[in-house]
Order: sequence, then C-alpha cells, then structure tokens
Amino acid sequence: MGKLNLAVYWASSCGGCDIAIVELGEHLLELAQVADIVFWPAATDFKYDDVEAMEDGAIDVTLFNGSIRTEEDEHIARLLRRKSKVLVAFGSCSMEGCIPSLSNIKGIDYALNRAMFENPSTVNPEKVLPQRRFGMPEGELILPGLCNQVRTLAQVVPVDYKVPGCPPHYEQVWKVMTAIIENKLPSRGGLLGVDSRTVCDQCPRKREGKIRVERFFRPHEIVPDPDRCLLEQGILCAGPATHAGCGALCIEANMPCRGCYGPPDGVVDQGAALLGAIVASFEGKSDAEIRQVLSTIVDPLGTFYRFSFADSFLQQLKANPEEAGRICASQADGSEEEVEQ
Amino acid sequence: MADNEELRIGVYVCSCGSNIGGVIDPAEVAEFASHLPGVVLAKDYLYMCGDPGQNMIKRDIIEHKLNRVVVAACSVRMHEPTFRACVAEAGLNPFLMEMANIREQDTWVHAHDPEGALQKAKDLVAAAVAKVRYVSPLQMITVPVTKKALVIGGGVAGISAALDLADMGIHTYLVEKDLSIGGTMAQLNKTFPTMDCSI
Amino acid sequence: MVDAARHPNIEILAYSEVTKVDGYIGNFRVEVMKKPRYVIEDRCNGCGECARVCPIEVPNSFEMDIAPRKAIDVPHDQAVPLVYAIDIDHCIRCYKCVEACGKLDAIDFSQEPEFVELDVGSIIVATGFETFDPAVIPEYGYGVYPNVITAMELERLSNSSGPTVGRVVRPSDGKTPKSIAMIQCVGSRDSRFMEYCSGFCCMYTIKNALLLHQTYPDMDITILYMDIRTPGKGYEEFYNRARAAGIRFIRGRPSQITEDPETHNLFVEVEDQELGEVIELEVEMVSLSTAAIPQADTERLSSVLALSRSPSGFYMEYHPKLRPVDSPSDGVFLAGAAQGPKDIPASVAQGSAAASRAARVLTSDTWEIEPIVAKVWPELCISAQGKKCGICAQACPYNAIIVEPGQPAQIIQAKCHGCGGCAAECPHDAITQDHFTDAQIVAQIRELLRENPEEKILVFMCHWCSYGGADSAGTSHFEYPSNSRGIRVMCSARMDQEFILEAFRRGAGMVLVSGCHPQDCHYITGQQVAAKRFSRVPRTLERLGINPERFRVEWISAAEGEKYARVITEMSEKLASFDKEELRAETERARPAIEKRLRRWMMTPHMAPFLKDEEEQEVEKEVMA
Amino acid sequence: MIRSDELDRSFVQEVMAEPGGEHLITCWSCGTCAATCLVRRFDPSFNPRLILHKAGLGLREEVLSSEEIWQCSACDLCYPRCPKQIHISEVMKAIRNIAIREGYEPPGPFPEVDEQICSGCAVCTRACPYEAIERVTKVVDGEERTVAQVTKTLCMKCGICVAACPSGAMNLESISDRELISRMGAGGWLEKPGYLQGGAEEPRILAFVCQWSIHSDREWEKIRGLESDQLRIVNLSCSGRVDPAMILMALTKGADGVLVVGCKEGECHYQRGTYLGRSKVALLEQMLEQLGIAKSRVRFAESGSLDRFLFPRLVREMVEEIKASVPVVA
Repeated sequence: MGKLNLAVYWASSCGGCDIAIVELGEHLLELAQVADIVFWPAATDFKYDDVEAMEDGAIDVTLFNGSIRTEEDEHIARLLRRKSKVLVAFGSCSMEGCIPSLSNIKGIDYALNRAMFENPSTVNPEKVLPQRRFGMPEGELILPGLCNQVRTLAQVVPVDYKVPGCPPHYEQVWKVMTAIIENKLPSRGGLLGVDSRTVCDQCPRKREGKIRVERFFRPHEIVPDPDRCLLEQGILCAGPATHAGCGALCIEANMPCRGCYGPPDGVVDQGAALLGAIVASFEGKSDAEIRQVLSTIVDPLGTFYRFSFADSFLQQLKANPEEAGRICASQADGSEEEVEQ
Repeated sequence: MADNEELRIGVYVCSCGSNIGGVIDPAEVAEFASHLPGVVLAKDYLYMCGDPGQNMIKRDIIEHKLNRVVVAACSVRMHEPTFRACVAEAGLNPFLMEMANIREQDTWVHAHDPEGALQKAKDLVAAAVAKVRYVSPLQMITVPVTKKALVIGGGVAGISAALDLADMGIHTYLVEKDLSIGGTMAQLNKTFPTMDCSI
Repeated sequence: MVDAARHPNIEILAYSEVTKVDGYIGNFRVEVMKKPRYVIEDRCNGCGECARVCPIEVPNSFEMDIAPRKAIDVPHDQAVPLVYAIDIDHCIRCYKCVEACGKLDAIDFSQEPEFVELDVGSIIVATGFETFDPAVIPEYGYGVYPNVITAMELERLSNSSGPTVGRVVRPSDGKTPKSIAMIQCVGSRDSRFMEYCSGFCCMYTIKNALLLHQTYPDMDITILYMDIRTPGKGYEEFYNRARAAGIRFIRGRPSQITEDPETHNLFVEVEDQELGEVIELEVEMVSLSTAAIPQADTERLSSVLALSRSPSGFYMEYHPKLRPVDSPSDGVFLAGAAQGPKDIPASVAQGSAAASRAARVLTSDTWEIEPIVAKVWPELCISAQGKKCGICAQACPYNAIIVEPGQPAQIIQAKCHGCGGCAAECPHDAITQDHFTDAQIVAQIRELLRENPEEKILVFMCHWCSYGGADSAGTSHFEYPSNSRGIRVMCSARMDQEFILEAFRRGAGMVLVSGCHPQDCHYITGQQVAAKRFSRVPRTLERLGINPERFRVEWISAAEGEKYARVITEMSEKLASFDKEELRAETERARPAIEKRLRRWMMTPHMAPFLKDEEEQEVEKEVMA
Repeated sequence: MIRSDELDRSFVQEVMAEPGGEHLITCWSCGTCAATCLVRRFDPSFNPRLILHKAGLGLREEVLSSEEIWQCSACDLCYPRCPKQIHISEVMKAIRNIAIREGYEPPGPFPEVDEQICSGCAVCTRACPYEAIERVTKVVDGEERTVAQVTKTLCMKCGICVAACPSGAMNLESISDRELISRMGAGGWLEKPGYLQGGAEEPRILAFVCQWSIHSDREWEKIRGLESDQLRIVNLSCSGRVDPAMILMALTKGADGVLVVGCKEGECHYQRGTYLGRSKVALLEQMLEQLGIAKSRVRFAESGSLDRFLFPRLVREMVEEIKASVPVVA
C-alpha cells in the first residue's frame, strides 16, 4: 500500500485547529512515515494551482477547518471536495459555525461597521471599507468578497465526517489520524474524535442532584468551589448538552464548559437542549421570580449557541439560504458571478 | 376577719358527677382539707349544687357553727351566686363563702394527668381556705334605679325588646344607626315558615 | 315597626349611634350621637317632593346597592321614621330640594352631629348581624360574574316593594332566568372564614326556592347543600314542601363557578355526594347563601359597653346555657343576632327575654350591687400627713377618689366599680380592696407555693377575661400541663408588683399576669394601668437577679381558651428547660432584696406576719385561737 | 356489605400519626375536592373525598391496595378551597407512605432511562418536581457509572424529565419526542407554508396545550373543534414537557406562531411544570428579540381553573399580533 495523501485547509477561523494538528508533536513524524501532506497552506508551500492540477479524488483525506465566510472559502471548499475522497469538517467552525457564525445574529453590515468603524483600536477617519477590487499600479487587485452569512462546511458541500472542538483536543486529533492511517474510519456521516455521552460523564465534580439555584453568575463574578457541579453553583455550564471528548478540559481549570464539542448524539439543536437543561436547574416559583433569575442570564442567544449558531433552527429562522452565499451588499459590484467562474 | 372569733371552716368538695370525680378522688381532697388549719369539717358530695348538696351545707353551718365555707367545685362564674345564696339562707354572710375552681381549671384540662390534677386541686383548696381566713362579712350596696331603658339596634330583636319594655310602662329609647328601624328583617321578602310579609 | 313608632313609651332615635356609656346597673349615662340628616325631623312630613326633584342617584344599601336612591331620600317607602335625609357625600348642593320643600322649610344644610345624653337603668344590645362578602371566595366569582348574586340581593329582587317590583331578573341582561342554583354555606361552616353554622340560611333558601317556584313554575331550581338544617318548629315540614314542589336538592359543596363569557350563563361544578360523581350544572343565575357575620362596629361598641366577644366575633353571653341573654356587664343584656346568628322567631324570643331580664332591674326601685370596693387605711395615707400624692386618684378610671391635702384619700363608694387599681398603685399600701385584700391574696400565694414552688407557674387572672379564658379552656377541654396555679382578682389593675415579687420570694418557677385585651377591659382603663406597671417588672426582676424570662404578661379574652392553654403550655416548656437548682439559688440570692422592698408590709394591717416564717406560724396560731 | 370488623380503627390512628395525615378525620365529605380535582377528568374512578372517607372508616386494605392513592399529583388546587383546610395531598402522601412500607407500588408505565446514553448529569433530578429521580451508581456494559433512576412511588409521570434531559436519555412512551413530533406534523400540517412565508392567508398557529389547563370536558371538546389548517393543537402532559427544539423546529417550518398554554401560577398540576414551560418560552422570546425576530411568534399563556373559553381568545390574539408584526422573511 502506497502512502496516503493528506490535505489540511484553514478557512475562516482563528487558526487554532491548525495548531491542534501541530500539537501532535512527535506523532507528526509517525504520520510522515505513512502519509504525504499534499496541501497545507499554513505549513507547506503548495498553491491552489497545485491542487487544481490534481486529479479529482487524488487526496485521500482533507481536514478542513474554518467556517465559510468568504467567496474564497467557498471556492476552496468546492475544490477540495472535488479532489478529496474523504472530506472532514475539522473543528467547530467548519462543523457548526462556531464563534464566527455569531456574526450572523446581527448580520454582516453590523459586523463590518463594528470592525471597521466602532472598534476602539481602529483609526479609520475616511470610513474606508474593505474593497473587493482595488486599483494598484500593477493593475486591479481582486480580493475575496465577504458572504452575507457565515456557513458551515456542510452547508456548502457534502461532508463525510465531522470532528468537533474549538479546537479539537490533540489526543482526539491523534485518534482521528490513527483511524485514517489504519483505515478504520467508521461509516460515513458520523463524528470522529469524540467519546460517548456528554461532558458531564467526564466531569469529576460532585453533583448533589436536587439543588436549584436562585440566580446565575458569569464566570468572573464568583470563584466556584472546584469540587462541586458548576451548575449547582449558578455558573452556566454547557456540559450537560455538550458531547464528550475534551475530557472536561475547561472544567478542570475551574471554568464552565462552553459547549464547543457540539450537541450530544441524536440532539439536533444544542442551544435548545442546553436551554431545557438550564431551565430545569433554577428555582422560580412565580413569574416575577422567573424573570429575576432570567435577568441574570446575560445574552442567552450567545450563551446557548456560542458554537452552534450556524447549525441551529434559529439560524434557519433568521437567514434566507438563497442569500447566504451572496457577496454582502457593501462589497457587491455585480461581478461576483465572474469571480465565481 | 372577725376579731377574736374562732375560725370554723367547712370545706365541700364536689364530684360533679364524673366531671371532677372521674379524674380525681374528691374524698382524698376532702381528707386533705380536713387537716388544714381552721377546718373543722370537710366533705365530698356527688353534686354540691343540687338541693341535697346545698341542704347539707346549710345544715352543717347551723349544726357545726361554721363561720366560713369553702366550696371546691366549678367556676365562680358558674355557681358563686348559688353558693352565696345557699350560705346566706343558713344565716352566714355570703362573702364568707369562697370557691375553688377544680373543674374548669383543673379536671377538665388535666384529664391526662390525674396525679397532677389531684395535687392542683389540693393546692387550690388550701389557697381558698387560706383566703377565707381573711375574708370579712360585707353588705351589699344599694343603689337607685333609673326606670328607663336603652335598646341599641332597631331590628326585629330590638323592636321586640322595646315593645315589651314599653308595654310594661318603661320609657324606652330605641337607638338605630341607620335611617330607618327594621334592620335586616325589613329587607326580606316573605319570611318562613309562615310566608307572611316581613314588615 | 309601626307599633314601635306609635308606642307612647318608645322614643326612636334613628340615624344615631351610642358613643359613650358611663355608670353601672340602674344608673347608666349614655351619650348618643345623632348623625345629621340635613332634614329637620319635626318638620318633614314625608311627602317626598324633595326626592322627586333631586337630580343625583346614589346606591341604596337597603336595596343591597342593586338599585339607586336619590341623594335626598328615604331608604324605602315604609321607613320608620318617615323622614328624609341627605347623603351629603353625594349631594351637589343644587338646592332644588329646598325649593321643593317650600313652606315646610324642613331642609337644613347647617346640621351638625348632635350629642344627647340619656339616663337609663338598663341597656339591651340588639345590633344584629351583617352578611359575609362572598367576593373573598374567588372560585365563586361574586363581583366578577354579573349573574352570581347573594341571597340578600335575591330577597330584594323578589320583593314586590323592591327595585324590580318583585320581578327576578339577571343583572347581565335583565331577563328572568330559566334556571337558578342556590349555594349554601358560603362563608359559613368554613374554617377559612366562619367556622360556625349561620343557622337560618337553609330555611331562607328553601323559602326563596318556594317563592320562586310559585312565581315562576317553570324555573329550574337547584339547591346545593352540605346538610339541610331545619331544627325549628314547622321547619322540617316546610322543607318537605320544597321537596314536594320539585325543587332539586343536590348534596355537595360546589368547587367553583365559571362563566360562559358570551351568554353569561354559569357553570357550577359540584360533586353529588350520593352519586360520587361530579355534576356540571349550567344555570342562568346563582344565588349565594352567605354567612351571617358580626356587625362591623361590634368591636367599637364592645369597648364602649365593656362587653366580651366570642371567638366568632359576636357578643358573648354571660353563660351559654344559664344566662343566655345576660352580658358579663350587670344591667346590660343581649338580644337577637348580635349574640350569634338567629332567625326571626329566635330573635323575637330573645328580644322578649332580654326585656324581661332588664325589667327585673327596671321595675325595682333599688338594686343591690357587690360591695367589692376600695378602702383606705387613713393612718398610712401620706396625704393625711400633708404630703402631695394623689397617685390613687390618677389610677381611678371613675373619678371615685378624692384627694385633698391634709386629708386621707377618700373613696366615693357609689362611684367605685372595684377594679382595685388604686390599691395596687398606692406606693404606701394605704389602700386595699374588700374581698381582694392584700392579706387574702398573699395568703393564697403562700398556700399555692408551699410545696415545690420552683415547679409551678403562678397565674394572676382577672375575673372578666383571663379567668373566663381559663374557664373556656376548660369547657373546650384544651389540655395543658397541670403545674399552673391561679389567683383571681377583679382586674389586672389589682395585680400589685408586690404580689409578683412575693411569688418569686416564695420561689415560684414562673409568674404569669393576665388580663383583658385593652379594648375589652371591664374597668375602662384598668388594663392600661396594669400594662404600664407590668412593663417595668422585667427590669426590676433583672436588678434583683431574677431571670426576667420567668415572668410573662398575656392579654387573654374570655373566649380565648385555646390561647390560655397555649400560653401555659409554652411557659411550662420553658420552665422545664430551666435548671431547678439554679432557680432555687436565684430565689435565695434575691430574697433579701425582695424582703427589703416588701418591708412596708410591716406597717400594713395583717401583712407583717407574711414576711417572716416564724411570725407566720404565730399568726396562724393567732387565727386558730 | 362491609362488616364492622372490617373497619380497622387503628388505620385511622396510623394515618393520623403519619406526617401530613393529621387532618384525616376533620373531613366531613363535602365533595369540594372531588369537584375540583382534575385527575377525575381522565379517571372518573379517582375521588379524593372517597379515599379520605374510606380511610376514615378504617377500610385499610381497600385503601392501601387501590391504584387511586397514587394518582394525586399534589397540584393542591383543592387545598385552598377546602372549607376544613385539609391539605388533602398531604393526607394522600401519608396514606401512600404506609402503602410503600407495606410493599405496594403504583401502576406504570414510568419514564425509562437509556443507560447507554445517560451521563448522570443531574439535570433530570433537578427538574423533577417530586424528587422522584435519583442518581445511582451501577454497572452498565461492564463499566461502573452513575445514571438516573426513577423512583416509582414518587413519580407522577409528568414528563418534565423527558423534556429536560439534554441528551435524550429519558423517555416516557406516551409522550415521547417521537410521539409529539408526529402529532405536530400529522397530515403534513407542518410542511404547509406559513403566513410569514407568504403561503397562507392567515397566520398558522401551533398550540401546545397542557392537558390540565383546560378544566372541563365540555371545553376540551370545544377546543378540539377549533383545529384546522390554521390551528394545530398538541396536548401535553404538562407545559413543562414542552421542548424548545420542537417550538423552534415548528417555526422554521410552517408554523407562524407557537402558543404554549399551561396552568395558572400556583395551580400547576405538577407543582413547577408551568414555571418550566414559562421559563423556556421566556428565554425563547429573549433570543428571538436578540435576533430581531418578532417575539410574538412564541407565547406562553396561563389558563386558570376559573378561565372558561379562554383558548380561542389566546389564539385570536396571537394571530393578530403576528399580523401586526413585521414579517421577518420578505
């Protein structure tokens, strides 16, 4: 058997997922013995042209991280899909939208305005917005345009596997790699690099089980008892509605689970599941009391859907799928179709 | 306290059927009382307020020259007038009779604790005997009577009372807080069981 | 009504209230406030011209507020006296009535409340009852659904002199209902509201049902009841008539009434107890047979007349069986529903009974009253020595004590009611009270605490309230621990601080002083005098080194048997928690200081021997001899 | 015929000695509780008055072995109405405690825990109004783990745990997710386009109605009759059973509005279910607002024991509000 062809791509994301692969450390040497990395913009010097030149299906496995924010992201997603036998949505961004997709709540115009004008560290007196076409002495420069919505990889192209995590834990990454190397990938469609059940299953904290809180705290407001269930101390912990796999990493650092491993098996909407769990965990004996408790949940939408908004019912309710992939209004110049070619 | 008079106290412990006797033994109380200073006679009886009981007291006052009487029975609010009248009929000043409440304030509330109830009865009798040593004969105060009546409330009860008094020749004021007398009755349609008009 | 108005010996003071009562049996002085009618009684001839021109309509409480009357009007045509009155809160002062009255000139806007004083020998309280407001039972929807009315409203609706001239109609649409449900025991027999049975509701409901049946033979009438109570002569026969007439009776207490918002019909849900099934009854109207409750001013009048009230709030009789129309105040009698819910025959009978009880006094020339009055030891009174004092006079609620410098205080026997407050207040023990002398009381303290005093609670009770409360605990058989020992005095005002100290000197485990609630005090301000005195006792005890928790003050009415039992139980529990050795030690330590405080007894007649045990023995001998 | 020797006086004492049972014999059988009780609507054989009466007579075996004693959910609707102020559910609890000691068990079915999925996260134990779920440590597939376990003698089968479980490990057959979703979508109702999507003349409303919040059969019939293309009614065991995911799913499909009807504050058949339902909807409202979507598309409404024919008005109001709101999708 010849060596495997592997590709890694980084679309719109923070880069943490690439780091998670680098974190494999010495395992990378083991990997190099059995696989060739044929494309990894962050680590190797291959160009898009090289990929275009490959035969369709030439790549055995592509680990695609990052969300689909720009026309370039979409373009490469389609390209890699064509060239890959197995396309893996790697990390929370490509799997379910993650933090970037929170910008869908207010929309791209709000995001641009915030980033380009309102951001305190930005000085932009001429109110310049990023342009798709830019005239240079050498000729016109065309930059990838921003799409209306942030999408998951699966919302753009068919995806074979998903690896959750923001970023995926390196031990889980190695498990995925091992499965790829040993050709032990399960049947298509499932999650890779996870454990069964939820974060609570891996959480060592003591749960009394009958305690209902009277208010919630944000993590900076109290120092919780490191041995007791955070929810029972009024910290909004997403553990009950989050897939196991990280080994309760944040909780070990006395911080609540924020839900980056996505919904448990069989659960469609992570935020809705978390909402149900949170509601069960506080005491409210009257309308007024309930409102009082709920007022201590700052930004419920961002809290319950921190990682999964792009993959939620609410996203569907908010967005028009037909508009999602269009170049946003402030950059649209009528030539998008041309670029798409 | 009458000066230089020898105290001759009679103590009468009522059984009140089983009301007292069902919890404590009145004879034991009487026996205890008989040893108290000044007591010349202590008896118990089934119903002290009945004629035989009262007659016994009257007879004893005369026969044994009793000059103080203690009746251990029910509340003064119940039978003090009875026993005052009783001793008065035997020639004793009614204020020389004292009662010990061993029913309402003892056996009726301590049925669960007969021992404690007995001790309490003895103490109450001893206290009444102690008090009666210091009582003096008193004369009732006679006051004049204004021969007029006031009826407060002009409903059916008030009107009925006022009419009866008025018919007896007593001038009666009928005070009504509302504009008209008649009260609730006047508001009613026909009344039961005769179905006649209310006004 | 008319008989009363015509009787030469009856003087009706309508629209008037009793505001003050002084005196005693045979000799009451009563202040009555005549509220202004703004119509001169003597001039008004009841023609009604004024009402005809009056432009203002106000709710008529006689019609249960379901119909209006004019701002100048009579409550109803047969009013006695037939004198008009102006509802001044609603009058717009257009003076059309003045014009209409014309030459009679009976209208007088300048009227003010007028106070008259009456001297009477006896008083009969016949203030009646009120009906319970069913709006406090949300599940019955009174005040929410227009077609849920009270039985009193039904009385007015079906009364031919009422606002609809006897035509029974639904408030929602003015139509005669085809069906009606009558619900019994609304507020009565309900421990949330009135524990008692109001007694006459069964009968008036049956009466209303029969009347409706006669007038509207097709009306579907249902009576929902828990028990039908017909314990009067001819009453059960009356009930049989209703059964025979086809009135439907369902045994069961409805759980709720709901309304169809469109038709305003009502759904009454009730479990038919015989069937064990829930029936949902759709009716066009519901009548609630509401409880009879004490008049709103019962409390005010009870303090004016020094009457007590039963737990139900009605006036309390002297004795429920033997003296049912006597009040605890001599010369004051009770009649009718003021004493408890009663139907008309019973009220009439009680009116006659009260009249005859009152006549016992009123037909006599003189009356004998108890000689339990205060008495001064002139040689002990410092006023006689020319010193300024007068504390006794200040304590007397009846102005029965005259203090003149150089003279001993003087008690006016006829004015003295015998509360004993002066005797307790006198700082020189120069006053005592007949039949409740210091020696009589202290002798009782000694006997009651002769054995195991530290195990005992010594209780001082006032004759009218807390002694009655203790009796009432007895009649109700409320059990409590047997270690309390009571001493009765007439009023808490008689409970001298020296008696409390003496009790502790004798080693009493605990001491309770108890009396009437302030508004119930039989001697006007006796309780206040006592309360002020008792408020100082804890500090005194503290200074003497006695734990003030061993002393308690409670105001217990004659009706509060439960409270009496509870207080003794609580005190007994507390006493049990104290270490008895420590109690005895406390007594020993405090004894010299207490004796120092009691040394005045060496001067007071009969009292010296109580201070020293040996001398006690001697006096015993002396008494024996 | 009941013979006097079957009347066990000691049973009365036994019940009264049990905490909560003190008031057993204060009852004089007025029937207010029976007429109030909602359990009777679904099971006419249940009669709290009769249970108390039988217990008061001393019919020990009959009472302890009856299925009825397990049916009182302690909604306490009857308690404030009882003219003798008897806390009937407490008396019932006292009787049940005796029954438990004697080994009696209530009839099922009960919620089942899928131990393969359960993480022992304790969400259900906190959610349960009756403290009827414990976390127990046991061997599952050869591994020791902590999982939820339902205490049958306490469970009232309200389904709150089913809704609360974030990983779908709790299931009660009659009110499972699958069952509810199939009722929501029966006849393709959900797939038809909504008003806001430009596919319907009038807003289409999906109503989740707590079965206890509609207090009479007559009214249920009337409400059922309102079902149409515009209105779909899914009855729930309790408004606390409502699943936020189902609400959101319905909104993304053909429902313009989702109405959740629960019992009035203080009248919830399962004590805290109505608060759970209300809280879920309140949070959804907040999130819709954050998203800039008219929050009138979800609503929680109370229906009290005294509210009659309220439901049509609630639907009408919702329809009007949705029409007045700016459509989100052009």
